[in-house]
Amino acid sequence: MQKEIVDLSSIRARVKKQIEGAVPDAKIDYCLTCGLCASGCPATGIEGLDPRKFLRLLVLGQDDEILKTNWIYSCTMCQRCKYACPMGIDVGRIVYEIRGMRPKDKRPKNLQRSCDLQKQSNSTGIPNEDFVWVVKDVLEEVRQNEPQWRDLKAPIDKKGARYYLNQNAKEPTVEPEEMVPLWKILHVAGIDWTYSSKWWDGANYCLFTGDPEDWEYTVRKQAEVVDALGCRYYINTE
Amino acid sequence: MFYATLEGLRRFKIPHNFEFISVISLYAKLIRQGRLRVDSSWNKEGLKFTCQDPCKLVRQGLGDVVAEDLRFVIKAVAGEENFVDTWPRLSNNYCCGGGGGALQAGFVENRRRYGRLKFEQLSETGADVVITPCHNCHTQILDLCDYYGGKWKTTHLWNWLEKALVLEDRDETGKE
Amino acid sequence: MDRPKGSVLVVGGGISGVQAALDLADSGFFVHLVEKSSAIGGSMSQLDKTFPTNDCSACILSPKLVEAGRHLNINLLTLSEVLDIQGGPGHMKVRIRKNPRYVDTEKCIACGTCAEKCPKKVPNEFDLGLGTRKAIYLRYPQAVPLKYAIDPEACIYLNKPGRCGFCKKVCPSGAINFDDRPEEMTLEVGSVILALGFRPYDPSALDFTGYKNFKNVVTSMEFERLLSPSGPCMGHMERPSDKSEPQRIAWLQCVGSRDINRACHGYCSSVCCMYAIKQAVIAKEHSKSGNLQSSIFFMDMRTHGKGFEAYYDRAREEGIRFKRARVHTVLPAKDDNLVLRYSNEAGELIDEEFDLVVLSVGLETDPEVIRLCHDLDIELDQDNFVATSPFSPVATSKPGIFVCGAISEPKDIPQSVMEASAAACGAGGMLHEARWTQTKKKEFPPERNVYSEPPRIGVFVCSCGINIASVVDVNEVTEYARKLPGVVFAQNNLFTCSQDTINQMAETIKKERLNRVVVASCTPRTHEPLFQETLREAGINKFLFEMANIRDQDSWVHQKWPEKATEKAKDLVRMAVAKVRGDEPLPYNHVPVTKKALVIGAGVAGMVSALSLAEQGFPVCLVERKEILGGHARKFYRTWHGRVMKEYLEELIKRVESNPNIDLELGTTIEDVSGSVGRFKTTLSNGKNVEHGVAIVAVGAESFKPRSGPWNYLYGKNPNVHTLLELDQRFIKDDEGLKGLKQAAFIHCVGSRVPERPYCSRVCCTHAIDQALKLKELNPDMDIFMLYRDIRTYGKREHLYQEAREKGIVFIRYDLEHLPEVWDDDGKIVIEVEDQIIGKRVRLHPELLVLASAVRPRDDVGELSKLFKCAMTEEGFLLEAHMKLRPVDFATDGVYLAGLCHYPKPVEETIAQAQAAASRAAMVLSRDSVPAESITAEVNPMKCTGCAVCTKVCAYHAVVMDGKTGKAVVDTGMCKGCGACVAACRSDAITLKNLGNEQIMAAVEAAMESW
Amino acid sequence: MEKAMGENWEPKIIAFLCNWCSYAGADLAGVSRYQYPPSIRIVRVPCSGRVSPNLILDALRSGADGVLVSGCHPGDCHYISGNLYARRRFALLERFLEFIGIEPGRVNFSWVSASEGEQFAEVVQEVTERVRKLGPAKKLVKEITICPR
Repeated sequence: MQKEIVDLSSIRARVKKQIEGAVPDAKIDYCLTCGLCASGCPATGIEGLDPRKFLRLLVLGQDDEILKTNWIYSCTMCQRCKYACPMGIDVGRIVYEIRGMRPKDKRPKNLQRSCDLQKQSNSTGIPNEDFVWVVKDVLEEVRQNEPQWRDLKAPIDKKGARYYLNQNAKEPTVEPEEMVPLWKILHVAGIDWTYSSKWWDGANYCLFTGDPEDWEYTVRKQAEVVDALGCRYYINTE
Repeated sequence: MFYATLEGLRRFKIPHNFEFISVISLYAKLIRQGRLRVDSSWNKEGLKFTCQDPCKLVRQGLGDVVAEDLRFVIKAVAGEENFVDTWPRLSNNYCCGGGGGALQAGFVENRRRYGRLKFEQLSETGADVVITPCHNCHTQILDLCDYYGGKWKTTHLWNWLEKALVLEDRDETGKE
Repeated sequence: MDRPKGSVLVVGGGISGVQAALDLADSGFFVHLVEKSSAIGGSMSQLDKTFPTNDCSACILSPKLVEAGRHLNINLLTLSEVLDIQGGPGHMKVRIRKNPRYVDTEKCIACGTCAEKCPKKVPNEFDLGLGTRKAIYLRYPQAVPLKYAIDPEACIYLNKPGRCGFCKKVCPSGAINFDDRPEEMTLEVGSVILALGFRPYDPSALDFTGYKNFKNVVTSMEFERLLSPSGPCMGHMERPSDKSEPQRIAWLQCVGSRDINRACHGYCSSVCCMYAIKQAVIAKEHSKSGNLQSSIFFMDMRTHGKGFEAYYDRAREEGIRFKRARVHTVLPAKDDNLVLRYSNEAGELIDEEFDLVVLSVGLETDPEVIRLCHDLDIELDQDNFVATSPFSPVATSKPGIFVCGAISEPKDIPQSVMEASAAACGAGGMLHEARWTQTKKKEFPPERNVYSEPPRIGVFVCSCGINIASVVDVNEVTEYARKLPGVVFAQNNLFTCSQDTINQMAETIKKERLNRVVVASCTPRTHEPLFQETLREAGINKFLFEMANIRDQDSWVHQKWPEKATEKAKDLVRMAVAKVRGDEPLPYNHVPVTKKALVIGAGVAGMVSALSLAEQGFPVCLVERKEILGGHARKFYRTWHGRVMKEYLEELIKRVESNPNIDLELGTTIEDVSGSVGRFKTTLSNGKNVEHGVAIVAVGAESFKPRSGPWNYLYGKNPNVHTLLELDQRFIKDDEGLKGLKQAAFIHCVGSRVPERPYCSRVCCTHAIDQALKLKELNPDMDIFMLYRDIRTYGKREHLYQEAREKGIVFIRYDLEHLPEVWDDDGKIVIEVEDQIIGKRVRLHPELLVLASAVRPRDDVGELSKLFKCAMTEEGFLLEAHMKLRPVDFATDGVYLAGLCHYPKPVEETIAQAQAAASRAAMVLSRDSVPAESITAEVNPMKCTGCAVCTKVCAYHAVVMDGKTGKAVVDTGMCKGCGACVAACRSDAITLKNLGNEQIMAAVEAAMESW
Repeated sequence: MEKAMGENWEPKIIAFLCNWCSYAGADLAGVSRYQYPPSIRIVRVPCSGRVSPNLILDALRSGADGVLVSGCHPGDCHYISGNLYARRRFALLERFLEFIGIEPGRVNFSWVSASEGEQFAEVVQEVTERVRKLGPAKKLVKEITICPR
């Protein structure tokens, strides 16, 4: 059985060079091909690839295959490979760069949509007013039905609160009662906290699409909101 | 995702005046300080708990410290003896397979194949409850449990923390 | 300036420190040997077996330790640390702190009563905490000095005076001294050797290994103790969780080595591949079930030393599994077993269950050593090993301070021992004017002639406190001895070895005119030299002495049968008396030394050896078959450190040519050799005769040229195919043509590790990678491919491998089943090879193909080895006396070897070995005569039939046939007294002095008398 | 027959031990206090290669019920190869002993290293048991004259 022949008359490895340009410490060439990453990666075997093979394709300049494979969406960029890799190679970071190389219209639709929505406010796309309304409505319900929690609070845009709390968009959208336990906990501990009515979503799908400018934009917006409120701490619930 | 903000602030050098913290670290701090008093005596049946270490919070975020905080809180809430740890754990734990946008990306079969390891690892603990401190992990582990036929309940930490809260200083009317 | 001090400080009592101390003390220097723990022996004493010979580590180490412990010119300072060193070469002041032992070493008889009664148990650091010891303890059973010590942290009394103190109450010799205090002292020495070794990497921080979580994950050092007969499970190989015998063991390589991420150790630890194979082999031997399955998970198998590749091959034949894979995380399984999940080269995930996992941990420098080096202003390298240069491999940045062993790079025992001798050469060589100025010499009175006297035997029966007396009725034995024929004196002593008893024994010998002595006490292995010295002091020959071992081999092993033990003690005394009756005074043989060295071969090794000796004032005859000096190194461009060879070589040649002590014989070979150590006579091809006391063989090796056969790869057919040395020539000539190359390829292991040449050539991986980097220097855009089997850039050379990858050089692995195909396409080279990671064949079009071809022994080495009666390996390299502990000596005394004729090696190791050979040679040349064995074989020509069987069994070629008489003759200078010839002689014509058949039978028959 | 000799009968065994390994192993058995029957008398020789068949036969002839020869493990010999000669010689001797009617098990060969104290005690135990089962050596041994001494 004749195997496919890869001609290396000159290694172009454009993708590799592009990554190295963006990430100076990508260390792709450091790979010892020891396979430790592949032994510990849950994505090993998916789409016929694993982190070691993936790096090897980059090194040998198999750019078409690299740009084509959907393995980059099975790799969750979790960095467990990097954690134990003797060379500390960050495959997740490399995958991130390659995700970004894909034209937006060729990316998984929902993933891109989540980020696009995030850029407007939150990943589910519910209007900010709805979020504010849901919080108030749920709080009112608790105060009425559970007498011992009648002074429970869920402040929004409270300037000067010591703690800022984000809210995963999933809860106000589909399971609003899941917000309550945390309110109670913070209440009992006497924490002075607040939500924001803008950029309140704690998740951020722009981390996964591969476009750093989107990611930066969303984080910047969050930071601005927290600083505008003058909070000392930003509590993340994720 | 904890890491999205943590690393975003760092990588893009975004100026800010706040300190970015995890709610898990906050729980642990409040319990240690005595500001939150919890009691595990509610767990008469001896429900067994285990947890997921979210990659974005632990390995990529605050490391073993926050993972140990997570365990500290669960043990305080459910009883020391009712916590069953996983292996691998802490910073070396498996990713659930829902992260990195996998839940949104749509390759469902691949995502579940990825999560098989997580499912087996959690099943082996024999736990009744899996605490998932991240919404991505929560969704993925719910799905894995359902798809592969797991027996546990997948929940956030706050539900149990609320259950274990000691409210003795508060009367029925809510006055302190 | 004053004459330098004639003494040297050696810091560290491991094998390299001990070897350096012995070399120096035997060549005219007084040595202070400082050891931090309570006994010398270092890491080697903790090992079970050693590779590649599977020697028992303790067995081969102990004699050296005992020798160092007893040496008149070695001042052993245990429990001691260096605080500070001031001054420069020749005159150094060393401040030392000696920590309290709380046991008087003069009084301690190592009976162990104290430890038996001590109520405090603590983890035993010698067993890495796997077992326990008491607060008063011996570091290990064969410890030197064999003296107990109190661990002040564990001792109950020292922490709460007034409590406990049992040891003091039970000690039969009153050796316990709770008032012992630390002492500070200042020593004046001429030079210093640091031999502080390494510590095994602690994998606790590598959570994925499971080391902290799973009992059945152990480090390799711990496993060594589990295998050791003196370890916590007495060699039964039990796994920690349930003490059961493991049936499936896995070794994980490179834990804490070749890891710049978590372990921060970018270097290779050099020894782990081999020790893992050794452990796998030995574990199989230990396995009672015989079904042990051993698996080694590795990246590159690094068996780059002499005999290592054959060991690897044999291990595979014996069924050890080698898995080229790495495990991310060790997973738990049922019954405390472990699962390893790994991805094979095809990318398939495989789960396998094991009973025990051994982490092959690397070597690193102890932080305390790092601190000491900082304090002493000694330069360290990026990995915290002591920095050395390839051309002075044992010198530190600080003049007068030398290093040897793993302190400068991870290395195996032979390499450490080699460096120990090299360091001794450096440290002693610079003080050569002061040789014998600070050494002590024992003077004895003239010996009484006892030939004509009837036997007057004295018997001293020892109680050894209660060690013997509590089981054996010593009075009865003494009374019994008194009545034996020839015995005129018998006495019982509480401690025969105590200083006052010794003095009294000498008086008794004189007063009673004793002419034979028997001591019934402990073992002659530790105490015979002491009592023999007493005989000499009393004026009688030391060979008129026997010991009866009534402690170690009687009272201690028959505690339940006191009556039978007493009977046995009587028998043993009777046997000793029967034997001693026949003992005759033997000469203290000496061979006068011709103070000249013959060095054969004037490459780097030969020249360095010759210079090292000549600069110490010894005349040297340096013989070279070619008309020019320099040898192999002339063809060599630069060392892997980037040092250009030519510069060094020219300087070296100049020094050799201008040294008045070196007599150069160029264009000359050796025709004939006769004689033995101290008095060789060699005939050269130019007709000259050289008389010399020692010889160093440094005849080098050759580069394999694959002109035909399976490893040809267009060599000699396409002008762009070179060997490594041929490419070096182009570098030396600054060949401009190299700059324009677009693509180059290297093929590794050309003619090495193949059936016809089954060894690894050790140097080629590093050499090839350095050349690839040189090509990258010339043209950074050049695409370079390395086709390799295992990359063997051991030790610090691993950094070079990493640098090559960093620079984009691509490494593609092949194996013997998938050899690269190379063909000529109209003058252009084409290579096809499978990339096993992506499972596709890749095609290369290099404009330059470099073959990293084997280093092969020279064909004429065989003749030379016969002339010097030296052995060769199967591959044709010269064979040293002992692969582990005598790496530069031949079995023939007074002949040493260095350089490539021993085994392929890089220049820094060649220089170290050459200096080591000079050190060993200086041990002979520095004396007027050398001692020879007294108990030697003797031929009775009347009985000899001339069958020559004796000459064949003698491993030392000490028995030869006399051409004229046709009878066998023994050269007493060469005979070691093993008795192989005596046993082999069919006509009872050879006997061993004082160990003849009659004497042995006298003892045997005496044993039967009362039985 | 075994009963006739009684439980208390102790065989007499001569052990030729090489100085460097087995004798050291016997010492270590003592240091470690491994107990073994007082049935052996040790004769120290430089090397197991020193032990000729004649010495073994002489030992039997002078009344020993058994003989043990013990040397270094293969490869460990202090004198390079003496133990291998001993091993070879012993293999030949075994056949000869069989020929002259001496039971297998009276003459024993073993490797014991300096670190194998427990093994040494075990070897003595085993050899003692083996010889005990064979009973006292018969006068047969004393009758034969072989060697050209």
